[in-house]
Amino acid sequence: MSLSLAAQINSVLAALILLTSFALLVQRRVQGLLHIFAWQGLLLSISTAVVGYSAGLHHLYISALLTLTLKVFALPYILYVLIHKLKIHKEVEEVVNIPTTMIIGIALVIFSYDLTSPIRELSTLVTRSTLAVALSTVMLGLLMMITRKKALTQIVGFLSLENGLFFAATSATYGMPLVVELGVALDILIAAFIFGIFFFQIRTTFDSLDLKEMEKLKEDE
Amino acid sequence: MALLVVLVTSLLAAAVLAFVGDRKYAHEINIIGSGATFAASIFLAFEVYESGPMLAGGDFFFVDAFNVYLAVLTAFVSTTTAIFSRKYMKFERAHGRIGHKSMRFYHAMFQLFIFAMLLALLTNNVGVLWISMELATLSTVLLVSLYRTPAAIEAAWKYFILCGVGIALALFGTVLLYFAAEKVFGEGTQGLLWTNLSQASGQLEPTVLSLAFIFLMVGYGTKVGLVPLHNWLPDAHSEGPTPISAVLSGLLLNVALYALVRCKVIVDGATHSNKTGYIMMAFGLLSIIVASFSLLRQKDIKRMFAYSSIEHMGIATFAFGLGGPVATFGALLHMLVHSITKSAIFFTVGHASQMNSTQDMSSIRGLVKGNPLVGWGLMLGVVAIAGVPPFGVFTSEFLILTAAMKNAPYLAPIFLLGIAVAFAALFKRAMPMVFGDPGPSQRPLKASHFPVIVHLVLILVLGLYMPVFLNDWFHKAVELLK
Amino acid sequence: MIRQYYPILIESLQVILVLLGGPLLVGWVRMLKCWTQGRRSAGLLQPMRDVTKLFVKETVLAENASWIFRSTPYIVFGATLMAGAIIPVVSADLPLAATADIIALVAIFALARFFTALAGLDTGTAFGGMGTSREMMVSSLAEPAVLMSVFTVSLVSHSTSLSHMVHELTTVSFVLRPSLAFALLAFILIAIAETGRIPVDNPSTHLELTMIHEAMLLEYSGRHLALIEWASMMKLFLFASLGIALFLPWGIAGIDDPGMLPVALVALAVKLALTGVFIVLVETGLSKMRIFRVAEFLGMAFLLASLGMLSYFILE
Amino acid sequence: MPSPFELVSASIIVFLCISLVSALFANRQSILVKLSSALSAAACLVAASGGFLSVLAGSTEAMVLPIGLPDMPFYMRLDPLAGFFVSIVGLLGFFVSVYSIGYLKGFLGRRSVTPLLVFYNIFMAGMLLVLVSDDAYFFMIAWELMAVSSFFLVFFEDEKVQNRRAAFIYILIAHIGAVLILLSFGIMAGFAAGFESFNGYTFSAMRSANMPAVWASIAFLLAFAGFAAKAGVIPLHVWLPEAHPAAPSNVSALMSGVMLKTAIYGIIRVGFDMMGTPQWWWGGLVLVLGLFSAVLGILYALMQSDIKKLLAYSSVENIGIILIAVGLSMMFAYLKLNTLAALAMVAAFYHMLNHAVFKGLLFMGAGAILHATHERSMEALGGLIGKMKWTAPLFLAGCLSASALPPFNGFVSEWLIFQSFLLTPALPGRLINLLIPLGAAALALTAALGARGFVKVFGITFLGKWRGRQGALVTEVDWPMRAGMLMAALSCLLLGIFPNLVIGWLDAVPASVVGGGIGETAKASGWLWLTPVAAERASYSAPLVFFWMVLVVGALYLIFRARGGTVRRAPAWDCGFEKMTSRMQYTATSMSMPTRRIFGFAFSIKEAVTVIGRGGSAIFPEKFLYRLKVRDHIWNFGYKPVSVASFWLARKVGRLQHGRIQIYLLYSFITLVVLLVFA
Repeated sequence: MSLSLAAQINSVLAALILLTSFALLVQRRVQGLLHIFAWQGLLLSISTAVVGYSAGLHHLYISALLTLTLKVFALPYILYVLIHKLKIHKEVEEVVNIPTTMIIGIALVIFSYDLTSPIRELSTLVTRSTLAVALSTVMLGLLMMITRKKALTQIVGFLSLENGLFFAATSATYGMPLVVELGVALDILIAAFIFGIFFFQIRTTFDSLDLKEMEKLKEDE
Repeated sequence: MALLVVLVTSLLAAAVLAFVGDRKYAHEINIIGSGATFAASIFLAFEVYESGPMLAGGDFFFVDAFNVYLAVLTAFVSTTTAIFSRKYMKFERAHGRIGHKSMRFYHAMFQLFIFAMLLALLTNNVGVLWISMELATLSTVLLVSLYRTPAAIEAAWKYFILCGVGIALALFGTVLLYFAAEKVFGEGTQGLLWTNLSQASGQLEPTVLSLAFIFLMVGYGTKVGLVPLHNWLPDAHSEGPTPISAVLSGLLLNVALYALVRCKVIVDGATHSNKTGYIMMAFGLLSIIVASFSLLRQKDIKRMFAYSSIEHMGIATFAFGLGGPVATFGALLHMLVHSITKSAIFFTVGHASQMNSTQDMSSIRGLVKGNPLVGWGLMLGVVAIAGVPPFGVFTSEFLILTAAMKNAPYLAPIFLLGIAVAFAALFKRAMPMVFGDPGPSQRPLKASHFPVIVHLVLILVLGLYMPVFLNDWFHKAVELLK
Repeated sequence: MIRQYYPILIESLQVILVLLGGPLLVGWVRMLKCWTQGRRSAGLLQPMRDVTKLFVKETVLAENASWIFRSTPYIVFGATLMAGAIIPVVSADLPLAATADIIALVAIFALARFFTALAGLDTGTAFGGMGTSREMMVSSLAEPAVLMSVFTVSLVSHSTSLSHMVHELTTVSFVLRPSLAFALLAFILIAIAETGRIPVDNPSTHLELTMIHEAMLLEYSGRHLALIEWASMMKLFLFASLGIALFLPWGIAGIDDPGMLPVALVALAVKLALTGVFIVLVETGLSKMRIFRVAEFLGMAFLLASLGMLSYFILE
Repeated sequence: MPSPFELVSASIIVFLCISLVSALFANRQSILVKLSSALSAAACLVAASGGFLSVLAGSTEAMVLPIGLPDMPFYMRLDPLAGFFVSIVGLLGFFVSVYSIGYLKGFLGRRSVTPLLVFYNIFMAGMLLVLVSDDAYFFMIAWELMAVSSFFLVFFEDEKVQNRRAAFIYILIAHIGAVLILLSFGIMAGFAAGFESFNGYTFSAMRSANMPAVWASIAFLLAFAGFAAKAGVIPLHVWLPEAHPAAPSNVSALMSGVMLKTAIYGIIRVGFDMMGTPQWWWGGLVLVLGLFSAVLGILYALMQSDIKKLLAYSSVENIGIILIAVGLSMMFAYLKLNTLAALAMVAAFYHMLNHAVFKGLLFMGAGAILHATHERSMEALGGLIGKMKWTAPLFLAGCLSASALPPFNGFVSEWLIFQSFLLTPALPGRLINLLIPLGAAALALTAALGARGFVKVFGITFLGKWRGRQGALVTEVDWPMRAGMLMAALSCLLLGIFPNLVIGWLDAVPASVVGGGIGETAKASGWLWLTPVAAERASYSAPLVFFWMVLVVGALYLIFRARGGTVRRAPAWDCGFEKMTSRMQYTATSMSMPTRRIFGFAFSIKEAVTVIGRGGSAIFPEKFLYRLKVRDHIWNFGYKPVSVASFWLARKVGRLQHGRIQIYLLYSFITLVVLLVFA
C-alpha cells in the first residue's frame, strides 16, 4: 500500500466520519443514535489502524484496539443497557429544528476548513487534510449537545466530540504518545461509569432524563 | 524521593480509605494521609529550594519554583480541609444528610482528587497534565452530587458536562501543541514535555500555537471559571459538601490556571507577541465585572463565595495577562492568598450553615453571638477576601492594581468598578449574618477551630511579612514566565 | 508729657464718647422723629434718663433662668464697649485699635449676639425662642454681608486694620470707586438690620408677633435690661461711626496728628446728626417688612456687597 | 532623652499591645475598661509629646522596618508635617482616652466592651501609622487598618440595623477611596521606577519621580478623590452623618476630630510633598470643593435635630474650611508666593488643631448627654444646664469655638483664612480671580451660619425646660468624663488666647512643605499681637480681647455687687401668657424653620401635617402630627442612581446564569468561535 493510497483511504474514512456526525445530528431515535455512534467509533478505529500501518507506528494499533473496544462495543453497550433499564424509547427532541441544525452544521464545516487550512500547508503528514474533518466533528458534537434536550443525547454528543478529538490526534499527529492515549482512554472509561451512575440518579430524582427538569439552579430575576 | 512520596501517599490514602469505608477512624486516616502528603511536599520544597528546578522520574516530573509552591499549597489546604471535614462531615452524618456508602466514597474521592491535582502540578508532560485535570474533574463530579438532592444532581450534571466539554477542547489544544512540537522533537513523549517545549518554543510554528492556545484557553478557562465559561462554578460550589467547595475553590481553580499559564509560556515563546496576554486580560476583566455584579444579588451563602472565587480568578488571570515582573508576582501571590482565604471562608460558611440549618443568607443571623469564632472568622475572612489590608489578598491586589495603572491605565477603572461592587456585595451580606441578634433557630455547634485560625493567621502574616524563600520562588517563577 | 500719655488720653476720650454718644444719638433720632411726626419730643437726654432709671429698679429673674441669662448683659455690654474702644471714631491713632481688625470686630459683635440669642432661649418661653430663631436668621445673613462690604474697603486700602484703613483712605487722594459705592449701599442696608431699625425690626414695638430683637429681651428687667439697652444704643452709634470711618473718613484725625482732634469732633457731630436725619427719613418713609421679606432684603445687601467686591476685581 | 520618632514608635507599640491584652483578658471587664483606657491615655501623651518635639525641632527621622515584603520593607519617617498630625492625634486621643474611662463604664453589664477596646487601640495605632509610614504599601496598610478598625467601632452596638447600615456605607466609601489612592500611588510608582522592580513604592522614590504634567494631574486627582472620600468632602460625605452618630461617642470624637485630618494629611503629603509644586488649578479645585463642603455642610447641619448628626455635618463644614485654606496655599505655592502659601497653610493647620480640640470636646459633650439621658435627639432634651453643671459650660466653650467667636480658638484660624483671602494677589485666569471674593463671601456665610447652628445646639439642649419624659433621672457625669472635657475646653481657650505661641511652634511645618514661614512676622510686634504679615495689614490681640472681657464683665459685676442690687425670682413673664408648658418652647425643628424657608432649594424636604380629630373628623382637631423629613439632594441624585443602576446591572448579569445547560454550552461554543475568528 503506497502512502497516497493510505491517504486516500484515510480521506474516505474522514468523509464517512463527517457523515456519521451529520447523521447523529439528524437522527431522532435513541437507538438509532447509538448505532450511528458505534459506526463512527468503528470508522475511527479503522482509520487509526490504517494510519498506524502506513506510518509504521505500532502503538497506534493499541490505540485502534482501545477505540474499538471502548467506542464500538463498551460504550454503546453501556448506553444500550441503560436505555433498556431506564426505558427510554421516546423520540429525541431538539431545541432547534433539523434543517436549521443542518445549515449551521455545514457552516461549521466550512469554518473548520477555513481555520485549519493555514496549518495544512505546514504539515508534511499524509493525513494532514483530515484535521478539518476532526475539527468539524468536534464542532458538530458541541452543536449536538447544544441542540438536544435529553441527558442521554447530550452524552452521545459529548462522546462524538471526543471521537473528533481522537481523530485529530491520530490524523494530524499520528497519535499522541502512548501514555497519553492510555490516560485519555482511562478517563473516558471513568466518565462512562460516571454518567451511568448519573442516569440512575437523575432518573430516580427527576423521574425523567429530560434536561428541562434540571434548570432550577439559576439567578432569579 | 519526596516527590514520589507526595504522589503515592495520596493515592495510597485513597485506596486505604476506599477499603476502610465509613469506619470511625476514617476521618483520622484522611487527615493523616493529607498530613503526610503535606509533610512530604515540604521536603520536596526544601529540595527544590536547595538545588533549584529538578527533573525526576526520567523526564516525567518537573519541579520548579512555579509549581512547588502550588504543590505545597495544595497539600496544605487539603490537610486543613481534612481536619475541618472531620467535624463537619460527622455533623452531616449525624443529621442524616449523607449515608453510609457516601462516606466511603467521599473519603476515597477526596484523596483521589488531591492526587489528581498534585499530579497535574508536578508532571512535566502536557498530555498528562490534561489527563490529571480530567481526573480531578471526574473525581469531584460525584462528590458534588453527594447529597442526592435534585439541586445537587443538577449541579453535578452541569459541572460534568460543561467541564467535560471544556476539557475536551483543551485536549484538542494539546493535540495541536503536539502537532507543532512533533516537527521539532519527532515522534514520542519528548514532544509533550514542558521543559522541551518551553526551551524550544522559538522553533515552534506560531500559527499552530496561537490556534492551540485558543482551545487551551477555552478548555482550561472553563475549569478556572472564567466568564462566560463559568456557569458550572456557582452551582457546583453551592450544592456540594462544604469541604469540597473549599478545595474546588481553593485548589482546583488554581491548578487549572496553572495549566493555562504553563501553556501560555510556550505559546508566547513561539508567537513573540502578547496576544495571549490580551486574551487573558479580556477574560479576566469580564470575569471580574460579571462576578462582582452577580455577587450583589446572591441569596445563597456558598453561591456568593463561589462568585467571589470567579472574581478572584479573574484578577489573577488579568494579572498574568498583564505580564511584567510586578503583575506576575502579584498574580502568583494572588493564587496563594486567595486559596488560603477562600478555603478559610468556606470552613466558616460550612459551620454557619450548619448552625442555622440553611444556606439562605437572610436566615443566618448573629453568628458572633452563637459562636464567636465562626462569626469573627467569617467576618475577617470577608475582610481579607475583599482586599483589605493587612491581609495577604491586599498585597497581591496592591501589586496588580499599581502595575495595571502603569501598563493599562484605561482598564483600571473597570477593575476598580469590579472591586468596589464586589466589596459592597460581600460586606452588605456578611455584616447582618455575623452581627446582630441570632435567630431563634440557631443551634450551638462544635466548630472546627484549628483550620480557620491557621488560615487566618497565615493570611495575616502574608500581608505583613513574606518569608524570603517564598519571595525567591516567586521571583524565579516570574523569571520563568517572562 | 502730653505726647507720652496721648494714647491713653485719646483712648479714654473715645470710650467716654461712645458711652455717652450712644444714648445721645438715640435721643437725637427720637427727637427728630417726634418733630417729623408732629409730636413733642422728650428731649435729647431721655434715653439716658431711661437707662439710669432702669439701673435703680429691682431686677426680676425668671425662675428657671440660668447663669447664661444673668451673665449675658455683662458680656453684651463688655463686647460692645470693646468695639467702642477699637473703631476710630475721632482719631485713627487709637492704641487699642490694633486689638482687633475689622474681621475681629464683626466677630466681637457676633459674640454679643450669640449670648443674647442664648438668653432668649434660656427661660424656655415661646417668644424668647421665636426671637432667637429670627435674630439668628437675620444675623446669619447680615454678618457675611457686612464682612463682604468691609472687605471691599480693605481690598482698596490693603489692610483690615481699622486705623490703617482710615489712615489710608484719608491720605490717598480721592478716587471715585464703584466698588466702594456698592459696599456703602450694602453697608447701609446691613447696618439697618444689625441695629434693628425699620424696615427690618422696630426697636419700639411691643407687638409680640413682629418682634425680633426685643423678643429675646422680654424677660429682662432692672439693671440687666439697662445694660442691654445701653449696649444697643452704643451699637447704633458704633455702626454709624464705623460707616463714617470706612466710607466718609474725611475729618478724622490721622496718625500722629492730635491737633486735628477738635476738628474731628465737630466733623463727627455733624456727620452723626446727618445720619440721624437719614435714619429718621427712612423710618418715617418705610414700614416694617414681613419677616421673610427680611431675608430678601439681606440677600440684596449680600448681593450688593459681593458686587462691590467683584467690581473691585473686574474694574479696578 | 528619646528622640521624637522613638516616642511615637513606642506609643504605637503600646497601642497594639493594649489591643492584644484587651482581647486576651476579655472576662475582666471593669478592670479592663480602666486599665486599658488609662494606658491608652498614657500612650497618647507619649505620641503627642513625640509629635510636639518633632515639630519644635523641625527634625526628620527615618527608619526601615525589617518586615513587609522582602522587596518592599516598611519605610517609616517622621518629619514636621507628620509630627504636627501626630501631636493632634495624641492630644485629642489623650483627652478622649481619659474621658473613655468614665464613658465606657456605661456599657458595663450591658454588653462586652472588649471589641471596642481592641479596635479603639488598633484605630489609634492605625492613625499614627498612617502618619509615619513612608512607602505606598505600608501607607495603604495603615490607612485601611484605620478604616476597618473604625468600621468595627461604628457598629459596636451591632443589633441596631441603622448602625450596620451606617457602618456599611462608611466602609464602602472608605474602601473605594483607598483604592483610588492606591491607583494614584500606582501612577507615581510607575514613573518613579517603572514596574520592572519594586523600588518605586517608597515615597522618597515618588518624590524624585519626574512626571509629565498630565499624569501628575491624574495622580493628584485620584489621590484627592480618595482622600476627599475619607475627609467627607461633599459630595463624598454621605457616610459621615451616618457613621458618626452610630459610633460610641468617644469614637465619634476621635473620628471627627482626628481621623478626618489624616485625609487632609494625605492631600498635603501628595499635593505638596510628593508632587513637588502643585498646579494652580489643583488649588482651585480644592478651594471650590472646600467652599461647597463648608456652605452645604453647615446648611445640612442646621437642619438636624440629632446632636451627633448635627456635629457630624459640622465636621463636613470644618473640613471644607480647612480645604479652602489648603487650596489657597496650593495656588500661592504655584505662584511661588512662599510667605502667603505659608500663611494659608498655617491657617489650615491651625484650624485642624482647633477643630480637633473643639469637635472632640463637642462629641464628648454629646456623649455625656447621651450617657446621662440616653437621648440623642434634641427634641426630647432641654434645661440640662441646671442638672449638668459641669458639662454645660464645657459644652458652651466648644460651641463658642465652633462658632468662631473670640477669644476662643476657632476664631483665630478663621481669621487667618480671611487674611489669606484678602492678601491674594492677581491670579492667572480670570475666573479664578473671581473665585477669591466669592470664596471669602462663602466663608463668611459659613461662619455666620455656624454660629446659628451652635446657638441651636446649646440653646435647645441645655437651656429652656426639659422636653422629654424622665427628666428627674438626669445626673451629671462622673469625673473622668468631666476631666476629659475640661482639658479640651481649656485647650480651646488657650489656643485662642495665645496664637503666637502656637504659630511659632507649627511654623516649622509650612517651612518644610512650602519653604516659607510666618513665624517671624507673626510675632514681630510682640507676643501680645498677632500680625501674620505686617502690623499695617492686619492685627489681632487675643489676650487683650480676653482680658478686656474679663475686666469689663468683672468690673461691672463688682460694681453691682457693691451696690447690692436685689434680684427677685418670679415665673417667666412671656408677655403675660399663662400656663406655659415645656411643649410650648421652640424646638430644634422650629428653630431651623427660617433657614429651611430661605435655603430650601438645597434640600429635599418632605413636610406633612396630620390632623387627628375627635371621632375621626378633622373639624374638631385634638392632635396635630407634624412630620418633617429633610435629606440632602446628593443622596437622591448622586448615590441612589448608582445603587439602582448597580442592581439593574446585576439583574441583567444574573440572566447569564440562565439555568439551561444548552445555553451554557452555547456560551462556550460562541466564545470559541469568536476567539477563533478574531484572534
